[in-house]
Amino acid sequence: MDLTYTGAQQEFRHQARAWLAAHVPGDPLPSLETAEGFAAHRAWEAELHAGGWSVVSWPRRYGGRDAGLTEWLVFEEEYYAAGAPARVSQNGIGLLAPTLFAHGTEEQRARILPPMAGGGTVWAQAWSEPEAGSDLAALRSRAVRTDGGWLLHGHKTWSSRAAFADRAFGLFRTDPDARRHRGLTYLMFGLRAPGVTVRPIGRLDGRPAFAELFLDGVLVPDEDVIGAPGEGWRIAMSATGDERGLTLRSPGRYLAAADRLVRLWRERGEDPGLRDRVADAVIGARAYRLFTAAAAAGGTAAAESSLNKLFWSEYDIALHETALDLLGAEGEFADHAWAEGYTFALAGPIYAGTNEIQRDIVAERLLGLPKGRR
Amino acid sequence: MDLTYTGAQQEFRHQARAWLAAHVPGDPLPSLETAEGFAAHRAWEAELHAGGWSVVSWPRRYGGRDAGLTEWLVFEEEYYAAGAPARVSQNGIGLLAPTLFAHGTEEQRARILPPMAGGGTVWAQAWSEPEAGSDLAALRSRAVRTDGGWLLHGHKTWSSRAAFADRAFGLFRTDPDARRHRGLTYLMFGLRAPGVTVRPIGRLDGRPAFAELFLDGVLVPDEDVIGAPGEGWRIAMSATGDERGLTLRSPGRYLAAADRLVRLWRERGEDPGLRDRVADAVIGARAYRLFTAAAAAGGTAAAESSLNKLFWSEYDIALHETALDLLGAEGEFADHAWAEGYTFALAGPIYAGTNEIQRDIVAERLLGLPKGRR
Amino acid sequence: MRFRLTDEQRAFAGSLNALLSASGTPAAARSWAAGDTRPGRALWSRLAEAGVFALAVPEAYEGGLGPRPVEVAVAFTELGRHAVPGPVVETVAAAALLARLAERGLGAPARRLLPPLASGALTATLPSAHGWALDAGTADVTLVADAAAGELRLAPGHGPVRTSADPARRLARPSPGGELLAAGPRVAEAARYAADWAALATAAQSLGVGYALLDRTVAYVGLRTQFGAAVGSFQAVKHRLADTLLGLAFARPLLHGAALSLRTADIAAAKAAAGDAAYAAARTALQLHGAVGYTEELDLALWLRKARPLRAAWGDPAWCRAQVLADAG
Amino acid sequence: MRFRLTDEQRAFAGSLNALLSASGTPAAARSWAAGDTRPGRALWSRLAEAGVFALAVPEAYEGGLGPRPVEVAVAFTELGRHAVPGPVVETVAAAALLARLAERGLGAPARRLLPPLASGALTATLPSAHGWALDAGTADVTLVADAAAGELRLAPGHGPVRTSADPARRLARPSPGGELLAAGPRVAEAARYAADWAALATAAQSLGVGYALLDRTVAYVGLRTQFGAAVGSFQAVKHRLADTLLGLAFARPLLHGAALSLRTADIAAAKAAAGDAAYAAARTALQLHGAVGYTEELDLALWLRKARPLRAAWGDPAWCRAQVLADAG
Repeated sequence: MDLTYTGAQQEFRHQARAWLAAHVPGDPLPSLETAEGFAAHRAWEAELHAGGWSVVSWPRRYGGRDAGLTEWLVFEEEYYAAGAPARVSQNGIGLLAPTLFAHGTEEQRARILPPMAGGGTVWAQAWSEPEAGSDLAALRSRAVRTDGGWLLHGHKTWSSRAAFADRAFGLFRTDPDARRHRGLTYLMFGLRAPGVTVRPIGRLDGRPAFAELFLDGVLVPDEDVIGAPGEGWRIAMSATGDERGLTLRSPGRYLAAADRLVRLWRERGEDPGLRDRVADAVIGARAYRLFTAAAAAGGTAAAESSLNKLFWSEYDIALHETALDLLGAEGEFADHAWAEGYTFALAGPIYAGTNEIQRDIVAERLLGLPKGRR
Repeated sequence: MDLTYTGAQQEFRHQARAWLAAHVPGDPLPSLETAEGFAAHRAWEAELHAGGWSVVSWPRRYGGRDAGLTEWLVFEEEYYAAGAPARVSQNGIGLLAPTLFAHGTEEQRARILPPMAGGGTVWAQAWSEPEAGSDLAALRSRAVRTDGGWLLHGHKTWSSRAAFADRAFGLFRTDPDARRHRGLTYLMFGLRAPGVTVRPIGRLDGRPAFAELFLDGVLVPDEDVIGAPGEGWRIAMSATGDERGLTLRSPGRYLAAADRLVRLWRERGEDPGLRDRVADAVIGARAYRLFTAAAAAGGTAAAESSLNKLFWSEYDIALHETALDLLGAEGEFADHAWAEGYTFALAGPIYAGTNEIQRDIVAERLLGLPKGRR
Repeated sequence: MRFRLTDEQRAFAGSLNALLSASGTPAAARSWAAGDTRPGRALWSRLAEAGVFALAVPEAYEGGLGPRPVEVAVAFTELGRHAVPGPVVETVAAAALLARLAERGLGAPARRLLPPLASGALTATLPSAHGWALDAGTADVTLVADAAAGELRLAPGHGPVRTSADPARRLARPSPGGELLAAGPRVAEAARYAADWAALATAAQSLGVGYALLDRTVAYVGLRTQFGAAVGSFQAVKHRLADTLLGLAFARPLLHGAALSLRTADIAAAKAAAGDAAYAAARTALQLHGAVGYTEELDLALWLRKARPLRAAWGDPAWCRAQVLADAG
Repeated sequence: MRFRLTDEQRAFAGSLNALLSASGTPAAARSWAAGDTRPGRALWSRLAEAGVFALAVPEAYEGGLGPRPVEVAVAFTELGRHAVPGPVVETVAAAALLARLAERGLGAPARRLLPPLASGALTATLPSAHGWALDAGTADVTLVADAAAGELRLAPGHGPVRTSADPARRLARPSPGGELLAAGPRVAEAARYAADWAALATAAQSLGVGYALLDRTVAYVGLRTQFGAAVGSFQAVKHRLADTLLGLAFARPLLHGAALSLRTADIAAAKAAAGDAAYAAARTALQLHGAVGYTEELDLALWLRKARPLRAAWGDPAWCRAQVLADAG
């Protein structure tokens, strides 16, 4: 059992650090939930890609460095420690790409991954529907067979990034007679294709962090179906396993955030009344890093990714609440550096499977408790 | 709306304070969960009764002062502020007596209440059974009709005080054909009567705070049945309503405990890391006093007593945890003044209806949420 | 001792509730956030007619009904329940400040300003300890008490306006200088007294915000179904809502007790409890609404965004608890 | 980097688990609490044979297998899981202290005491910062490091014995004086090093206690029915147990990371997390067992009563967090 890095891994860390030090913008970019900020973040993705740091864990032929999980974790630590911008390509890189690696065709990977890596195509997710939130199997939007493809009809919502993104992926009902999990198909479609209406939705701070999608006969060619028709649920479940796992929230993000919190606490005179909560932020970031390292070394059971998701989502809120409490009455200013992070953190226990569902999963699959009626 | 006391109430407070100052033992009595301590507490009840302070809210003819609820609350504040002993007669005064006032006969009241008030008869409760804890309607112990009375058979457990008490009260199944709530009868019986075996049970600190009762043909004369046979559930529910309400935990107890906690915090150098938790103990005691005062002024709905029980039981544990944290490694000593209080507090969320049940009640009866499967 | 609201006080709460339900209050709050204060000022006039701004104005002044701190607690609970925008707390605190100065012999500013404050003709604000004043950009007058100099002034303007996480709250620092209203050592004491009234009214607002969040969430989970059942029938959901009610139900008597005593420590205890209970209600409301609660589109957002700023305003949790301990034991 | 226990380490944990399961450990703990240490000493010999007390003894000494802090963490998790009584933590810390002094040139006490400590022939204790030493009444040797005087002594006796909330823990203050084992400025540093080992082993015990409580409670609620259903099928029960696992699952890697680095701040972080997680497990276990959990009769009580004392021993939560912050940023 060890926590040491190889010489090559240390060299990789130094390379990443040096590149980031030279390239990370001195001033924070505008929020990526604005048109201006989205464009700036897209440009940053291109710069990152040009440096070879956009998708370090991918094969070289798609723009990556063939880096292992440990290297990826190292890169993420350096990325957040450098104060680098949020990743506008997160939905694509974290959710769609693993699905394509597992279930896509070589043609799809060669066509889709390179522009994803360079920010040329930014992806939105299109999972939820108004009546299917936690209960994803209740989806109603449908894809109807047509010549050489499918026509999409229906209504998706909470589509992250969709206000400004280029394309989206999600599940559609292709067999109207099959119930619940069955008869769903995993598809990709363009957000500016004929028949798509995107209605941005403002989140609590008013920024259009997601959108509703109204789909009226949107054509999806067969080449944009992932896996076999009717296999969507199985494919998506492996993707949502990833969504709850390592790739959604890297430890580097929280190590850097805990460092910022300690600095804030010091700057504000080390209020001893908040000492334990600041220490818990440090302890929690370390715990998350080590939990992740253990998962990386041992392989993660799907239900363990529920523990992971519960941890980071509640940790993130607690950390930001502590920061806002340190700021006192000044903590209410919307333009404060901690305010956007707080708003972002608040969504954590809701999306990617609510924390209520995650606790049910932990209790039933890891502890073996009887399935209740919920 | 006011919080002022009448001149008579203030005079009552001063009388109580003066009597307590003159009579409360200088050294704490031994724990009432020991034979020696039980005897000492019984003697204290007699002294309290001789002074006329044992049951201030009862009618004078049974040993009380006809005091109103406000006076009773005043007395309790003075009682705990004076550091007076725990009340070994609590089960009788708090649970059985209200039942007798509501459902007993005048003969029963005249026979039972005076020795209860003076500590001559100390009462234990005999509600739970091994398979009927939170689910009290699952009781199995039975009373079989005999000439002029009933014969008890069965097995009761978690009978508080029963290791040393004189008599007990509880519910027994008198109609074997009636299911669940129906066919239960409210009875009283002697703990040293033929057919009773008392097996004391040590609680976590080893003290026999409760006992199992094995009942094998114990004779209960008709005069010791409260209300009509078969009416036991209805009668007991009104008593458990009281148990969760004002009379189980008076605010005076927590006001005094919060004061002791603040003194401990000051003595230990006012650790600012525990400042907020000490303040919350002060705030909570005040909140509980005022909530009680509002309930006293407005009448309490039965479901509101669930809020009350949730509050004091969790407050009491939080307060003692804060005290033990203030003591650091010394907090583990079993003979420390805070240790017994902590052990006692730990039972709070379990007995008198678990806090899980109380939350179900609050959600369903106060908030009107749908009854689930639990 | 009769620690319950009188029939008159209950009727007053009920009439404010009815008035605000009928007055398009959420729309007024959204307009206020967008920079259009006209619907909010119209609402202000109706609240003034109902007597809300006269409660801190002594009866000796034209239009005055006060001082009536219990009625302030009752009224501001309703203002919180309906997310009324504007410097409502600050206007009441300004009246308390002026009335206190007058009691101490400095009556001129009170004679000039209390009648129009009571009638609703004038809105007022004043900065709290961190120097920012709510709605300094739109209030008619901004009072600035300089405790060190012993001066009360009418600020001549204000600095840049900043928006709060609650977009209906805009804050600015008053400009220095301006007309001198009063001078002397009593200014500092009157400012502390005004801060107590502000904290009391803010605690009441928090409580109302918490109850609004609870009520809306209970209604939502009763209707929303997932996995074939009402979300409100899941035990974890029920227990979380029960805990939310528990927090609010024990903050409420603290608020009323503080209004009766007007002691700083009692007000601080009420504010700590109400602020925490309302914030917990917001966390619960957001989680149990799920994604739809995370948007600005539901009116729910009006309360969700208000809970945390109110918890910090006019005495944050740490300050409140320090006051409680300074007074305890 | 391969941050997982090796197969050998897992096998070691498994063999200790089997040994302790087969050795009547709960009965030994009850005897120890009642003052009869013989079953506990017999268990001690078996643990020594398995190598537990040799892990902090350097290989250079007869019987030594160490220093192996990761194996200490692994072993003490199992000792906690089985509620092993006696000064197990203190014996390992005493070995660390003596080994450290020897590394710094003061080797005589190590040569004399380390071999019998490793073999299990000798049990040892030493006081923590508050001056009380676990089992000073029954341990074979009590080491007292006086940091100010720079002296390490063998205590000649002890004061009155006090019982902990965990009756298997009895504490006493060592008597002053006694044989001088070592002197010089290195004593203080070695004592700090020993306290780190003690904190690490205590954190591991806590973690094991927490897992034992969780496992027993999961088993109980699967069998116990109320209202016609297994208690473990109620969502509130399931969620509380999920949270208990969450706390333990994130404390475990902190423990292993601290064993690898042996840095004071890392050990403190692990101890804070493991102590809190185990205490939360105890609260959960008690609540979900209900009244039967509140008795001393179920073996559950062995763990319930241990969680809080271990959380406070060798660095209470506040101290641990202060160490973390002193090192952070």
